[in-house]
Amino acid sequence: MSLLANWYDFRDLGNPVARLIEALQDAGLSGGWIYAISGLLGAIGILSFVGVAAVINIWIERRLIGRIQVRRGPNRVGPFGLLQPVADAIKLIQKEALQPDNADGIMFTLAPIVIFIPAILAFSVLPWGEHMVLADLNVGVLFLLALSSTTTIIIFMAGYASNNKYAILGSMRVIAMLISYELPVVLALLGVVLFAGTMSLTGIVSFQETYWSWLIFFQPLAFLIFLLGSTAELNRTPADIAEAESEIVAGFHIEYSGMKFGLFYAVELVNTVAVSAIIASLFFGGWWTYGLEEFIPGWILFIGKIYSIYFIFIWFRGTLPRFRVDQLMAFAWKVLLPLALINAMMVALEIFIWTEYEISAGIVLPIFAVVNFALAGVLIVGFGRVMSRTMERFPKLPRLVKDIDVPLPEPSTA
Amino acid sequence: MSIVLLAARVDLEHVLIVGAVLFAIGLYVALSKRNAVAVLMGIELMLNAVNLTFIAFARFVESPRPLDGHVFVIFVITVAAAEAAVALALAVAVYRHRETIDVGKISLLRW
Amino acid sequence: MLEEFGRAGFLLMFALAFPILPIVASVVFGVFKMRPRRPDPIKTATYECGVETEGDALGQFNVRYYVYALIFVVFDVEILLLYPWAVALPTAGLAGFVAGALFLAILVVGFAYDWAKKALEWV
Amino acid sequence: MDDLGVVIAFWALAAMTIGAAAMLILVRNLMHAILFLILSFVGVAGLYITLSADFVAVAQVLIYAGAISVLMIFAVMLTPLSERDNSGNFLQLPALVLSGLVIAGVTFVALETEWREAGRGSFDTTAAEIGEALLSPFVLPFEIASVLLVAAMIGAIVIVRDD
Repeated sequence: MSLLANWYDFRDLGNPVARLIEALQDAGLSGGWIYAISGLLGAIGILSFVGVAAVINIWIERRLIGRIQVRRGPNRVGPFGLLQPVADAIKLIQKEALQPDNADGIMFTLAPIVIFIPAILAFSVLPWGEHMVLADLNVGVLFLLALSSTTTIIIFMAGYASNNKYAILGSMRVIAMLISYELPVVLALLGVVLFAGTMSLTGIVSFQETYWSWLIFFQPLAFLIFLLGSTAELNRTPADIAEAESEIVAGFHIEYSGMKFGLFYAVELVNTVAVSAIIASLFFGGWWTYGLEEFIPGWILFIGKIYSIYFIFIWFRGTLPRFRVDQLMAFAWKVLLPLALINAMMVALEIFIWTEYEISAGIVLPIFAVVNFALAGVLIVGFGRVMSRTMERFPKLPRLVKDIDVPLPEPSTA
Repeated sequence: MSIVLLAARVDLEHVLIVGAVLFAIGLYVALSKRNAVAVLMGIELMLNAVNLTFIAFARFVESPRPLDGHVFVIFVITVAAAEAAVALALAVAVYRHRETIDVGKISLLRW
Repeated sequence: MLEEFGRAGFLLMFALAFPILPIVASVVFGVFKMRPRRPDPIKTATYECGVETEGDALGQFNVRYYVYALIFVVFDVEILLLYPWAVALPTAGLAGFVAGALFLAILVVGFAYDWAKKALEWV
Repeated sequence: MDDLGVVIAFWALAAMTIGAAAMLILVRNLMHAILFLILSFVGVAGLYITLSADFVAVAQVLIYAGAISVLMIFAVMLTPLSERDNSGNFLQLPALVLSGLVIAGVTFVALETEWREAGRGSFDTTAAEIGEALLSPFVLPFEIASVLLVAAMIGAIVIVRDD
């Protein structure tokens, strides 16, 4: 695909930036300044998207959850309640910011600030268009995984600094859950990296473009594992045992109020968008959509894909009840991790066959797609059967105390 | 002024000195702390300093296979992870039996 | 490669400014008395659903958390070692594939051991 | 390396790393010490990036800051509050002397040796080369690493579990 290189070609915003840089070079600006300006432009672009998304998503999420639960959602402030996020922000800013007496002051303030770093930095490697990527790292996929692994520590910081039993319990739970779900996620992405043969996100998108197919058709199992695993990593409702209002009140952010609480609320939305964007570019071709990007700018398609996946996350949140801790752990270790292991082995075998015998992609890729879909179906159904057999069942009839062989205390004669 | 000029670039010597300072801090922590977890933290710092010098040599020194230094660092990280897992498990187990993780008071094998 | 990381570094600085801005706004509101700030001992006490706090929150935790972390660290390192293999596989040939498959097999053995020894149960 | 931006980044990261590591000695609370250690790990990862080792830098963050520090946090949380101090023992002065000797010795050797500097630029990509190195000359250590990790895991589980 050759995009027009004219500056007014907004199908790829990388082109106007490149024009601007060329113009600056002609004006005789030194290389360092040009580099700084290009970096600044990219950073500002990403941050404005993140800011707008964080504000809009509050509205989208509350409205959609309302619809799912057959109510209206916020509809008083502005048309369709569109100004609700603004009202929320103003309210949060001017609320009294309490800090418990025995909290760890510096850590307590630092945690909601630092937690934004991994969330925002994840956007730096995402390709928005062919030339529209801030940092095309060769280790892009691992970079994202490394960022998500640091979130664990920051959430623990918040819980520990609050010095509250619910908070510390929530943050211990969140660490246990995040590390459990990190393994399937890392292994699922190993399958993607094996298939594409590169860790760079730009490389993975151009792999999908070269072979004219989204990676979800070759890696359905990896997609499912990544989707479910990242739902848990995001701490959202089917897996929100870290906050669990009905069990541990609000978990790690129980003591946070005012704008600091608002930051925790916002970072969840930013993280969700980041994960949706990662899924969109790894499994759904990023900006590439079977030639449609010639007519509609690729980055608009990308944003469309991001919000389609974001809708799935909202759907999960609106319909699924919260799991118990042990169920959630068992699901990660006994279902997702074995499936991810089998998937990685299978992909390695396929890639080995493909490269070793030098079969043309046109023959081998459809076969891989069929095989992987069949494997995914068989594994999911089979694992469901096996696991449901070994899972402990609840007693069918309610057991009474007299049914259990516990010696009841003798009534005292005295 | 000359010191500023000396620091205005990064050469092998500079990285080695940074690594040495990091190693010395790790050594101090590992030797002088009472808590077993703190001792382990010092050891991890020392391993990091060594890794830093590996990377520096891989970057600056002439070699037919410069990236072997990186491979070595990967192995050091692997061994460090295994070591941390076992050492912290030992600390937990020792706490269970002796009710302390002060390395000065753990004297099972003294006499 | 350094250029790419440098631009990510630009974003890092902005990412710090992003959350600090609302915090600063909140503080400024406080300075101009547009935001209440009247802490009292009841407000700033640790919140435990209305019951008075007993003991310290940061007490001892169960060992099951540690067992999970242990297995996680080992697997994380092993999977990390598989990533360079994944990138190099197309040029590695049969020997490379067998090496990686053996590595994965050893990982599976460890995993099977954990499962059989019930180290994966949340008890 | 003469690029000004890289040099500034290197020295800033070096200051951050060493400062955070030095705080490890000073802070009283063990949990704060772990957080400073994590900051130090991240700083080392940044130093790796300035030395153009991208894969190792990411591995450093993923393993040290993301995994080993979790292990340390859990190990601390498993012990009661009275055991969570970061005080020193009677070896402080000898340790200080020894550390000073290490710095002096390494600095002397680093400055006096004639290094065979290659004068090459930064590496372009490292992950694929590391993979190839792991698969041809280092294939035996690669497999042994796997066995070592599994052995460490089994041993640690046996140690840590009561039954």
